[in-house]
This record gives sequence, C-alpha cells and structure tokens, in this order.
Amino acid sequence: MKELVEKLNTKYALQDIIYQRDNMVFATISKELVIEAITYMRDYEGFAHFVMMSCADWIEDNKFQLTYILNNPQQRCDVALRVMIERENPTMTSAHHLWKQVWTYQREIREAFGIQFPGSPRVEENFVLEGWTDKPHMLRDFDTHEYAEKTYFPRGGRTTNDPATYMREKLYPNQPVTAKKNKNVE
Amino acid sequence: MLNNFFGFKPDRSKYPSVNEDGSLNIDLSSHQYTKLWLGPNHPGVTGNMAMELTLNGDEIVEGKTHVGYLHRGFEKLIERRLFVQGFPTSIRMCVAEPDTNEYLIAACTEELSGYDKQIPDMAKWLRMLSLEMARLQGLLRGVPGQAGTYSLGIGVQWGVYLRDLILDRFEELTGARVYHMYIIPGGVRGLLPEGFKARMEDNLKDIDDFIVRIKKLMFDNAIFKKRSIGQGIVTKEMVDKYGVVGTTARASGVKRDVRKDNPYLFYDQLDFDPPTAEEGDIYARTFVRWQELIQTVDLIRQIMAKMPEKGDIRAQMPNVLNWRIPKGETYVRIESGRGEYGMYYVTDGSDKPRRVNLRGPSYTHGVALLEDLLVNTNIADIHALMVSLQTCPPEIER
Amino acid sequence: MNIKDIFTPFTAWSGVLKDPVTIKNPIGREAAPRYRGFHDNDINVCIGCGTCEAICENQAIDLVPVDGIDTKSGDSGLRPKIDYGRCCWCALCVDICTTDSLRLTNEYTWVDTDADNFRFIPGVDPKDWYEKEDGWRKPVPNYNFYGKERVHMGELHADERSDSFIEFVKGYSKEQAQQEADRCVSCGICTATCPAHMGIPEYIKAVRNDDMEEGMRVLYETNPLPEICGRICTHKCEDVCSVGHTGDALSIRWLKRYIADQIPADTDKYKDILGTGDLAKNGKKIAIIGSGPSGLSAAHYLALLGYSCTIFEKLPKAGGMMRYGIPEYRLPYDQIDKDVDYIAALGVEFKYNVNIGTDITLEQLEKDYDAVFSGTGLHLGRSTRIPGSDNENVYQSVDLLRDIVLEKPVPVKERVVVIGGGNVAMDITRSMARLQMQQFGKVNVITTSLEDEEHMPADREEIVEAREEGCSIIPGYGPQEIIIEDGKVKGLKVWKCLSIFDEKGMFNPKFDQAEERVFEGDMVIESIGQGMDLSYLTEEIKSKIEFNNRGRIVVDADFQAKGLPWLFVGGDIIEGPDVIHGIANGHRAAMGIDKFLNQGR
Amino acid sequence: MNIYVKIAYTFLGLMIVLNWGMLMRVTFRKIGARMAGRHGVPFRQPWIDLIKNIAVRTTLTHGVMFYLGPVFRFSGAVGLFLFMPILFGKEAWMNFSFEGDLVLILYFQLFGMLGMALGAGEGGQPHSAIGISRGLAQHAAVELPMTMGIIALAIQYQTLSISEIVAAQQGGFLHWSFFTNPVASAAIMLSALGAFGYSPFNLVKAPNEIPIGPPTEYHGTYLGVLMTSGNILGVMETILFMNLVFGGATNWFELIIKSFLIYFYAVFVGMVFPRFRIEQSVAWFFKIPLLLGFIAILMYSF
Amino acid sequence: MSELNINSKVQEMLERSEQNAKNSEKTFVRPEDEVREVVAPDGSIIKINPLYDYFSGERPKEEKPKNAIVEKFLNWARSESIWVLGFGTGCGSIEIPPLVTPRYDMFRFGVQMRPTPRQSNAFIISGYLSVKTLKRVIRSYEQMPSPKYVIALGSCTINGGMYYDSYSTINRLDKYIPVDVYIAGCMPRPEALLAGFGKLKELIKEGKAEKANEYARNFDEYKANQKKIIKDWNMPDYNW
Repeated sequence: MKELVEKLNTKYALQDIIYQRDNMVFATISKELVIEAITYMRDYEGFAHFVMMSCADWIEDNKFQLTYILNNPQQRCDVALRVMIERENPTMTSAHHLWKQVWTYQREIREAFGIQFPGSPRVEENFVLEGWTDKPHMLRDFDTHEYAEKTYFPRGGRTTNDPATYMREKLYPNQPVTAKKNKNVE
Repeated sequence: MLNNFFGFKPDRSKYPSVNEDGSLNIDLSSHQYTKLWLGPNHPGVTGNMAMELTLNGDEIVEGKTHVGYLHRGFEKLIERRLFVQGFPTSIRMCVAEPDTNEYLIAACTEELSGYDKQIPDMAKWLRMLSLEMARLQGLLRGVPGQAGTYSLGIGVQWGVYLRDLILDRFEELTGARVYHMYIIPGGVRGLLPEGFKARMEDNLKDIDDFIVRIKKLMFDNAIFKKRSIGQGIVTKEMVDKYGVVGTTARASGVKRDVRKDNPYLFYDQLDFDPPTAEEGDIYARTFVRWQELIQTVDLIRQIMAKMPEKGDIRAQMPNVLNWRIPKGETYVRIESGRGEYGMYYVTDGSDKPRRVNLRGPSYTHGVALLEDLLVNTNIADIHALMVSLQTCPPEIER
Repeated sequence: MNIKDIFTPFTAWSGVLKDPVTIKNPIGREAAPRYRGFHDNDINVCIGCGTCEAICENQAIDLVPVDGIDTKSGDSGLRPKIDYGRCCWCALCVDICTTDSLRLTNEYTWVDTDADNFRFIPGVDPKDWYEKEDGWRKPVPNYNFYGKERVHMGELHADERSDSFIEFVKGYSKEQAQQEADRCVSCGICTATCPAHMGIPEYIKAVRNDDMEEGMRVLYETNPLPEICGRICTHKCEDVCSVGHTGDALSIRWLKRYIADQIPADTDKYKDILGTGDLAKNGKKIAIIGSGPSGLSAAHYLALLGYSCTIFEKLPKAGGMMRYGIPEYRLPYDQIDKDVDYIAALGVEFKYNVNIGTDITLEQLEKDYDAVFSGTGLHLGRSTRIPGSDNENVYQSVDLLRDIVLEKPVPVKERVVVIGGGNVAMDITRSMARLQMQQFGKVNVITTSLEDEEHMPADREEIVEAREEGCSIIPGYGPQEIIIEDGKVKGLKVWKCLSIFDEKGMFNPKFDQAEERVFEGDMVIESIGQGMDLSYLTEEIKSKIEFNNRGRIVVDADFQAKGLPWLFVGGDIIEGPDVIHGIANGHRAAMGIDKFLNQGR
Repeated sequence: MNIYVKIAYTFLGLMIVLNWGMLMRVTFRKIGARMAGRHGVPFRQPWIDLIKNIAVRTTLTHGVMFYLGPVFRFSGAVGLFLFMPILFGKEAWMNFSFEGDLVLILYFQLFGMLGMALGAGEGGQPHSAIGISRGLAQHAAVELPMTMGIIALAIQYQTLSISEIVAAQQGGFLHWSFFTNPVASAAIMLSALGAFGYSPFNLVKAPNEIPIGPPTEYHGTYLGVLMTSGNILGVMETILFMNLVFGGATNWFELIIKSFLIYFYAVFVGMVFPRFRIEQSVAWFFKIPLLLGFIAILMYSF
Repeated sequence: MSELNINSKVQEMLERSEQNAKNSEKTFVRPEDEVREVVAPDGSIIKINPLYDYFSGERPKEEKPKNAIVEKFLNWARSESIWVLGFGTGCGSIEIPPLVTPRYDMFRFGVQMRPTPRQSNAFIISGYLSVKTLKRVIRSYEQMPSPKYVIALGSCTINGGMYYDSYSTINRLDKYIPVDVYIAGCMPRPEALLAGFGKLKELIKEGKAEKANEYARNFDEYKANQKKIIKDWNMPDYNW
C-alpha cells in the first residue's frame, strides 16, 4: 500500500495523503492528472473495480470535491483520489470511456451539482428529477426545507414552545434574562 | 434448432444502424420501431422504475432506464440531520434490505469519530445476526421471485410466507417489521429476547424444507431452465467493466465477497465459502442465490451458537444531541444480499455530515448494465432480467 | 432438458392438502412485546423538557401547554404533542427521554378518514392503547444517549485538606469539563429555577465549544460574580436538571466555575472580553450599602448603565457574607477579589469600614445620591433559645466564621457540638474541625439537626465531605437543653425528632422523648439561621416603609421599598440567605433604579 | 321440440354453463391458493366481481370497435355454446348442434380472439396490441395441431358432427377416443393446454410483462362481459374436449365431473410451470402436438 | 376532403396550451410532443398536438349515485370486491407481498390486485410520493373508473412524514387527489392495512366513499395544486 502511494506520489504529486484504514487511502490530486492517474491505476496497478464517484460541496472554500474511489480486488485495497475543482462554472473531464457505469455517476453529479462533463453520454438528460427549475439540488446553498415549505403545503395548525422561553414568559415575564433560543435542530 | 429454423433471431447487424457518435439510428416515423414505456405504473418492473424501450417486434433494440420516481433526496436530508438522526432516515434508502444502510451509517460515523474500537462484542454479534437475517429475508423474496417473473407464483408465496416469519423474529428483536432501526451508532438497541433462538431455529427448519421444495420447483423445472439458461449473460470480462458486484459477479465466476475480502464485524470467525458459478446467465445467478440462501441459514445458526449470552449493547458515546465528528472522510463497504454496498461519508467537524453518498449495487446493475443487457432481449424477459440483477430503484435514486 | 425436469415440479402439488398457514384474524393481532407502536406518556413524570422534540428528526413533536399542568420550577408545563403525519416510529424520543416517561406501546392500528386527526398529546388525549403494557421502552442498561454519570470532580483527599483552609475542590480540566458539558441536553428547564435566570444551556454550550470568552459573556449577562457563584452557589438549577431525573444532575456550578477559572485575573482582559472598555457615564450617582452579592451585582449593572456607584462597606473588605460567612476552603479570597476587582475596574467606588447610621446616615445618602440600594444581608445569628443557650461557651456560627476571616482569636475546644443542618452548619463544622486539627491534631465535632438525613438542607456532598474529614453528622435529633455544669458546657441533650411540621405545615416539631441522647462537648455552636440587622434605619424611615409579618421590608417587583421611592432593598434581607438570590436581586434592583431614575424622561 | 321451448332450454343452459364456469374457476383459484398455503377468495367472489363491474359508473370508449370487442368475444362464447351438444341423448340439451358443427365450433373458437384483436387495437394501449398479437400468434399455433387432431377424429369416425362423434364413443370408457385414438387425443389435449390459457401458455395475459394484455383498457361493463364470456368459453372448451375425447356426458353430473377434471388438467400443469415466451410456445406447439396430429392423420388416412 | 373535425373544447385547450407554451420561460415538452403541422395524405396541412391527440379532452364528470336501494346493493358488491391497482409508489409497497401471500391473504376479504388502472377501483398510495411519481399517480388515478377509492399509507401522505423537508416529495396527498382512508404508521403493518380495508368497506357500504365525485367537483382546485408543483406537465390536462 505504502509503496503504491509513493509510486503514485512521484508520478502524480499527491497531496493530503490520509491512511483512513490499513487498506484505504485518500489523497488529493490535480484536476489535470486524475484521469491519467486512474487510467494508469486501472491498467497497471490492478485497480480494476471502479467503486464510485462522488462529489462534495465545500462552499466555504468555493470548491467542489470530486472523489474517485478505486478498488484493487486482488490486493483488497482502495485508493480514493480527490480532485478539487472551482465552484464557478465547474467542468471536469469525463471518464466514461474507462468504465461503463461512469456515465451514470457523471449524469447524476451534473444534475445534483451542476458540474459539466463534456462528452459523457446522455449527460444532459435528467437523472432523478423532472421539470426542475431551481438550482442544482445538492448544493449547500440550496435550502431544501425552505423549498419544501414554500412548495408543498405543509399541514398547518402546528405550534411549538421552547421550554425555557415558555417558562420565562409564564413565570417571570418582566425580568432581565438572557433570551437566546438554544435548539439543536432548527 | 427449431428457433433458428423459424428465424426468430433478427439480424442486428443490418438495423438499426449506428450513428457516428455511437447512438442508434432509430427513426420512429419509419414505423419499423415502436416506442414502449414500461413503468413506472407497471407490475412487472421491480420497484418504481420506468423503461423507455424501442422495439422491433418483440425484441428490444434500445432500452433506456428512467429512475427518480422514488427520489427523496436522502443525501440532502441527512446533511440536515444530526448524526444519530441520520440513521432512521438512512435506512429507508433501500426498503428491500434496510439493515445494511443502518450498519453503514453506524460504521461510518463510528470510524470517523474513532469509536469503532469500542463497540461491545455483543453488539457486533447482534449486528451480524440482524444483517444475516436481512440477507435471508431478502433472498427468501428474491430466489422464488425469479420464478415469479416467469409467472411461477407458488414459490413466491412460500417464500414471502417464510420471510414473514423472519420478519416476526425481526419484530421481536428490533421492534419493527421492515424498518428495524436497530443498528444505532455505537451499538444496537436491544438484546435477544427470551426464547428467540428456539423460535428462530423453528423458522430455519421451515426454511430448510423450503430450500428443498424450491429446488424441485424451480431449478429442476424444464421450462424455468428453458427460459433462464443463456439469458442475460454477464461475462467475466463485464464484471470489472461495469462494476458488477455480489452474487451477480459470483455467478459470472468472479469470487468477490466483502465478508471474505475485507472482513468486518466477526465474519472472520465464521466458516463459510461464497458459492460461485461460471455461466453468468439468469439461471446461474438464481442458483448462486439459492446456494447463498443455504449458506445464510447456516451462518445464522453459527452466529446464534457463537454469540455470547449477555453483554453491553452500546458503547459509551457522547451525548447524541451534541455529537460532533472531526473533519474527515471514509468509504465503508459491506456485503448486502445484492453485493457490495458502500457508503462514502464526509464530515466537516460540525454536528451534521457534510456529504453522504451511497453506492448500491443497483446503481451499476440497474442502469448501465441493465441497459446494455436489454438490447436484443424479448419484452417477456425484461422483468426476469431486472430481478436477476437485483435492481432496487430506491437505492439508485435514493 | 431431461425428462426428470418435466416431472419434478409436480411435487409441488403435495402441499395442496396441507392446512393453510394464514393468520385467522389478523386485524388487531398483538404485535411483539418490543414493537414500536403508538406513543404513551406518563404526564405526571414528564417535565416537558423538550429533548424528544430536539432529537426528533422529523419535527414530529411539538411542546404544547396542557390543561391541569402548571408551569413551575422544574416542570415547564408543556407536554409533547405528536404529529403522526411526521412520526417514523424510530423511538429515539423514547430512548432519550430524560424522565423515562415516554414510551411506545405495541398498538399499531389507527385508521381514519380525516388526516387532521393524526395529532395527539400522548397521555392526555384519551386513546385506548395506554393500558397496554408491552411496547418499546428504553433498552436495558448501558444504553444511554447522554452520560448518566457525573464527571467526578477532583478533590484533595480528606487527610490533605482536613487541617488547612486551602481550597480542596480542584476544578475541572478541559477534558473533564467538556465531557461534563457534553451531558447537557440543552433543555433550559434550569433557567427558570435559577433565581438569576442565567443562560445555563448557552454557557454549557460555550464549554463544549471551548469558547470561554463567549461563556464569560453569557455569564456576565446575568451574573457578575461567576468565580464566586461557580464555587458556592446553592445550584438550585441542579435540583431540577432534567438529566438528573434518571442519572446524576449536570454539574452546572462546576462548569460555571470552569469558565470563570479559564480567564486570568486581569481586569483589562475582562473588559476586553465583555466589551466594557469605555462606559459612558450618565452623571447620576447611586449609593449602595453593603458589598455582598446583591450590592456588587447592583453596582455592576448600574455601572454598565452609566451610573456612578459608591459602595459603603462596614467591614474592611468587600464581599459581605461571601467573604465573612463562607470558609476559605470553599471560597478562596483571591477568587472573591477577582470578581470584585473587575467590578471596581468598571468605576465602582468602594468605601470600607463605613458604618451606615453611625458614620453616615441614610438621610445624608439620600441627599448626596440619586438613589440608594441597601443589601445589608443577614449578619446576626439566631438562637435556639433552649435552656443553657445563654452560656458563654455557646456561640453563633456567623460570628465565629466572621472572626476566622478577620483572623481574630477563635475559641476552639476539644469537643464541639454544632446545632443545625444547613450549609452554614456544615461550614462551621468543617471549619472547627480544621481548627481542631491544627490545634489538637484530632477532630471531634458532632453536628446534629432536626431534619433526618434525607431532608437535611445542606448539600449532600457537604455532609459526605464533612464525614470524610472526621466530623460526626447525626441528623434527626432536636436539641432540648445544653447541659451546663459549673458554668461549663458539658453537652447537648437531644430527643429523637419524629416530625418537624404539623398537618398545617407550620413549624411544630414532635419528639420521641424515649430516645434521648446527650452529645458531649465543650462548646456548642448554634447554626440554625440568621437574622437581619436593620439598626441603620432611622425611626423616621422605618415609619415610612412597610414590613411584612416576617419582619422583612416590603418591596415591589423592582425592589423599590414601599413608601420610599429612592430606597431599593435587596439580597438576603429580602430573599435568602442565598448568594444567587442576592445576585438576582441586585440585577433586578439595578434595572428598577434605572427605570425609577429615567421615569421623568 | 317447439322452438320456443328450445330457446328457453338454451337460455337456461347458458345460465348453468355460466355459473358452473364461475364456480369452477373460483374453485381452481382456491385450489391454487391452497397449494400456496392460503385460503384464497371466497366462493361468492366471481359473482360479486361481476356485479361490481356492472356497478362501475364510468364507462368510456375509444370507438365503435372498442365496444364491439367484448361483444364479439361474447358472441364467440355464445356461438360455441349454441352449436355444441352438451348432454348426449337429451334433446333439450343438444342445443342447435347439426351436421358439420365441428367446423363451426372451430371457427367460433377463433371468433372471440379476432373480436378482441379489433377492440384491443382500437383501445390504443400498446400493451393490448402486444398482447393480442401474441394471442393471435399463439392461437394459430394452438389451432393447427388441434385441428389436426380433430380431423384425425373426423376421419376415424367419418363424420363432422360432434353429436355423432359422441355417439360413437358411448358404451364404456374404453370406447372413448382417448383409448381408441390415443395419438389424435394426445394432439388435441396437448394443444388444449394452450386453449385454456393457463401457464405455460398464458403469455397473452401476462400481468407482469404486459399488464394483462388485450383487456388492459377494458373496464366496468366491458370487463363484466369479458369475464362472462371467459367463463362460458372455459366451460365450453372443456365440453368440447369432453365430447371429442372423453366420450361426452349423458347427465349433468357426469358433465360436471368431466369438465372439472379436464379443466383441472390444465391447472395441474399450469400451477407448477412458468410460462413460455411466445416464440417458445409456438415452437412447442409446432414441435410436439403438430407432429402427433400429423401422425394421427396419417394413421387413419391409410 | 372535408376539414378535419376537431372538438371545439379540444380546440380551445389547444390554443390555450400554445399560449401557455409561449408565455412560460421554460417548457418541458419533448420535441416529439410539440405542436407541429403535418401534411395529410390528401395534401391538406393540419396542425397536430400530440399531447392532446393521444387522449380525448373531457373533464371528469360527477356521477351521482342511482336509486338508494339499488345503490345500497351495488355498494355492498363494491365493498366486497375491491380491486387494488398494483402500483407501488413508495416504501409501503413492500408490505403488499405479505398481503397477497399466505400469512395475511387479503383475497379472503375480497381485495385483489389488478395490474391496470382501468380495472382497479382502489389506489394504495404507499407512502411518500415524489413529484415525478405524483404525476403518474394523478394520471393513473384519473384513468381509474369511478367510483374509486384512495388509501393513503403512513405519515408521508398525511404531513410529509420523514421527508417533510425534502425538495422532491410532497407533504400532503389530499391537496392533489382526494383520500378516503388514512392509515397511520411508517410503514403500516399488513394488519393495519387490512384494518384500513375494513374501514374502506364500511365507508363504501355507508355510501360515504364518493371522493371520485369530489375530485370531479373540485377539479380546478386540484388541478391548480397539481400544476403548482408539477412543472413538466408533459401530458394533457384532461385525459378522461
């Protein structure tokens, strides 16, 4: 595992290498090298099984993190390569030619995060949504609760009380107190 | 022989022709092809899924899957929930075998927060028990269900009855029939009730009997063989190419089982050998699953024999309302009844996850692989093909 | 295909004669004993803490007021109302319920034509499944959603501490504090019970987040004496803590102390954190009599509002009862100084050794200042008035404690008997024990109280610690006579106490004369309560203001004395004796003064 | 016999056949349920379903042929009944059977299917279209060997009248065509499996591929008519095979037993076998029963 | 050849939909479903709107019960023969297999599954409905012949349930189609489902299950709600 990571490191300049488990490593790689790296790993290092491809939205850094997880079924180890791409007009090279199922992931990520994968088959088609007009639904700044409240007629007539506030209003309405609402779930 | 004589196999080299970009040249207005939608309101489609088929007679020349009818946005919802709140939510991602989801979210949070070493042994055994029971109930539906797709309904009736018995045991153990919410981050939510093992053993005996009966009904059935042998072949080469996992891969001669390859819980203490086959067709897949059924019954017996009588069921964890997990990411996989089932989990140091992404076997089986296998099959075989690939739409779209 | 394959399937027909396995009457079939069905709530046990609402991932639970359940200390009067249009029967609400009142029964059939009906208050709205015994309850032990056990606070061992007045409670380390703070479920039930209504969940959250400056800001919103309060507060909040219903209550007091301890004793730093660097003065002057908790609190909040305050203190140092009534091993003097110094740094003027009435009269203060706040406290000991209590070897605990602080010679005898079961009794017991240890090398203090062990007003840990230090605490006896031989105290005769209050709730102890004991001792210390010294009030003033039947000055909600608008009274002489009440009174009196002085504008 | 009395008897016979058909079907549903280990529908269910279907308020049509589909099928069933001798030797129950009715019967068997094809086609539902094309294909494959077998019987008995074929079989069960002409009987009975529409030859109505095929769009009264004609057809098919192969019936009791057993034969096979794909079933019919039919004809031709 | 005769109502809707298509910013009509002009065999040019040509253009009609005594008998028959549409819309559909298999055997109670909406008269909404499914559900519901009944399973149909904050699932079913019986649970057990059928039978026998007429009566209101969330209305308004 260590040797492999070192080999990859010299070849593709990995960063932030984290050994999550004995047989699983996470590392960041540059956007330009990742397709080359996974092709190399598939063809020469035995990482034949494409586990998954995922995206996370780091809105505070203004980045998307794309993660490619590859598995080597013989050596039973995984390598996950992270790619940080800009959040503005995100585009990524498609990897659909490497594994047959990759286009599905890319199609979903395009719909959920708005990342473009030029050349990926059927990538423009909707995956799970139909007639969606709002911003891509997995973005951090898309508030699903607000959207649902606005759109789907939640059944009215519900009121709740915060115990601390309620007790203050009942027991000592006029006294100087801290009046912060402290709830774990909004 | 006669089939070929009557010329039922169309010559696909002549039509439809392939365009330069790889798409098929299908002109619907030529009336050579028919467009047919199968689903979502369709009893033959597993779950709630649609297929847009282009037909030439009874044969499919192009099939497109349409998912999203069961999309609930779990991954978004879990981002809004505390770590412990995520677990009742997550299990609904796949209704056929919910326990795997529970285990995954528990395992991910435990691993990232560093509590994975503190899970009590008793809890681990109980987790294994519930996972194997989940596999068993899934197979009890799935194995005869394959014959059900060819309208051999009795097997399904027997199977679902026995599955109900297992669900009764689940109810006793976990407090719910289908959505058990048993494997909680840190442990499990209850010990075995009194007399559980005896009742379970009774049910396992019934299942033993069922295994024999279903063998005679399905696998020694001339027409079942005729329909399933040679259909929907997944070759050895396709396994890696399409990301095929689990019993589907094992039926194609690729022995992959997470329980053996990356043992989790106490699977390394159990004695089992995942069954395989070489053919890769529907019959082989079903037959492998049938052997898996035998093996699962045996595993449950082993677990019940080996598990301790008493023990802690949950590690001492932080207050669930205030639980924060440091920044990190991980991917945890387990072997569900359908194959490798994984979860990619990213935390950012807050009390809620940053990103949760499920990798279910259906995601690859049910979209990319299914679409390619559909080509040149008969409409009558779609349902069988979907069931044999264990397509579970809620897990594709989540 | 072989011929066998055509005939084998027909074996399936063998099942046709078997009896069906169908459940005969499935509707309403009993579910498993552990089944998670519909909710039930024991509303008399429930305190409406809202943890169930907080953990519900579906926002299915509302807290609503219920007829017949009053809001009172430790009970919000709210009860969970569950929306079955949201619930997913995960039972997390049951698992986290702080009082174990919520449970799920194994009933599961509810069919209705109107969707609006699927909302009910378990335990209140009549439903036919409440009598079902089976259902989901919190799983067996070792299954907790929050820590049930309090994080142990480090202490000096009894051997180390029993002969010195150094502080023996070590205080939490960061890990301990965070672990303890982690147990908090942030319900906020405690804030109503706290006289000062401190933002307890907020500052505990600050501990969890390791944000001491934020914690400090929360503390100072309602309490300007966190160091002091963090040590000696009577922590009424902990009595009602929801976590304490099925486990140990949260150490709210120690967490407060932890926050205050993390900030170094540097007034500039304090000002920096609290944002009180430059306070605009509004030119009005307030006189404050007494530098106890209420006086300091009033001074602090008045100073924040821009008033110039002057504190008149009879004794040489500020702190009042906190300094002169509480032994140093519980509240070190430098911690008092830390809080007092910050208040002084806000521009509050301290005038020590000034005796109102003799050095300066109240009328004079009225002329020189815009308003006067009096928080003079309870500095007179109360006597049992039993035979022999007028002996010279019978002392008042208040006097002895004050003398210890003033480093006056304190009479210490080899055998000491203390009457009283409150915290002050414990203070004097343990102080005497220390002095005995220093002087004689052994401890012989007997403390007795009317109340039995369970009802002793003193804090549990005080009793336990006193015993560790070698004191004998013998509760449940009523003093009858101090036995005097040759003018010297020989001991205390006591009878077993059967009950303290009569049916009407009046103080009327009943004794069992048969069980008589004599606690031998060379001196007796009475510690059964304190009285107030209002000698500084002139007759003229006394005639203008009103007193209630307990001899206390009648004040309105703003602590404005009835009849004298310029005089505000607070602290132990109004409510007490209790430091946190004093602080609360001071705060509210400050607000009242502000209101009074700003009424014209 | 007076023609009015005859009509009255025919009408009564139709009612008996219809109710017997419903009872028989529900019995087989219950037997199937028993095999799975459950109780199944109550015996009254078919009648309630029929009333329910008539009680459906919405009836919408896609055109004239959509109307006529069920009507054709019903007339096919009634036609089958009209020209079929039901009880041998009882003039009242011979219906309108005549010389050469065998040919008419074969025609009426196809008549309903053709009607359905027209109606289902007009329904516009692609599943119906697929179903009906499968149905026609399979029906053709079934008819061929069956006709072969029947022709063999006709050659054997030298008649095209069912009554005469039945008459020739009287006098003990050894006189049944089943024993006198086993090859032709085998051809007929194997193709009968297809005529009954049970598994393995129920692809026409495959509910989990093409939601029940031709009748997909039919609802309410249309469906009631289809159900009625289906039940009549079911019984009439058994009576046809009974008359051809098993010596007919001389009283109602015999008819009930025989038709039940003949129907049971289809269920017995269907319950334990999955269904063939359409080309597989066509091939099957062309392979085994057709071959037997040929042999049967050849045997009696020389 | 005479002019192709188009129903005036259809004509009206056709024009309106064209107008709508022009006005709305984003339309979701597939290219093959767009309104287009074709040359008829006789050379005349006709305009076709595939979305409207597939279906007839009629609103659902309110169909009043008949004579009281007859209706009572018919209601009895309806209640004893409930045909359920086999459309698994959510998690609750996992509890349907146990119902049709030996353990619970709902056939005993006259409840059967039908594969096509045309022949069904009961619709089990088995839990949450994503907007994408809702569209198909409405379509299926409208295809079902009257009288028809809707059984809603679980929290999700009452007030959103566990997915109350999801962007994809609706919160209250009764805004979109009328519901006869609700069954609490997530998901309801088969036993509860049978109890729900029992309740539905009662309602039918009492003649209270006339929600299909309610749908016809308040058709515009229901349609407005449906249109609010289904943006891609790639099927006609009135497909009766």
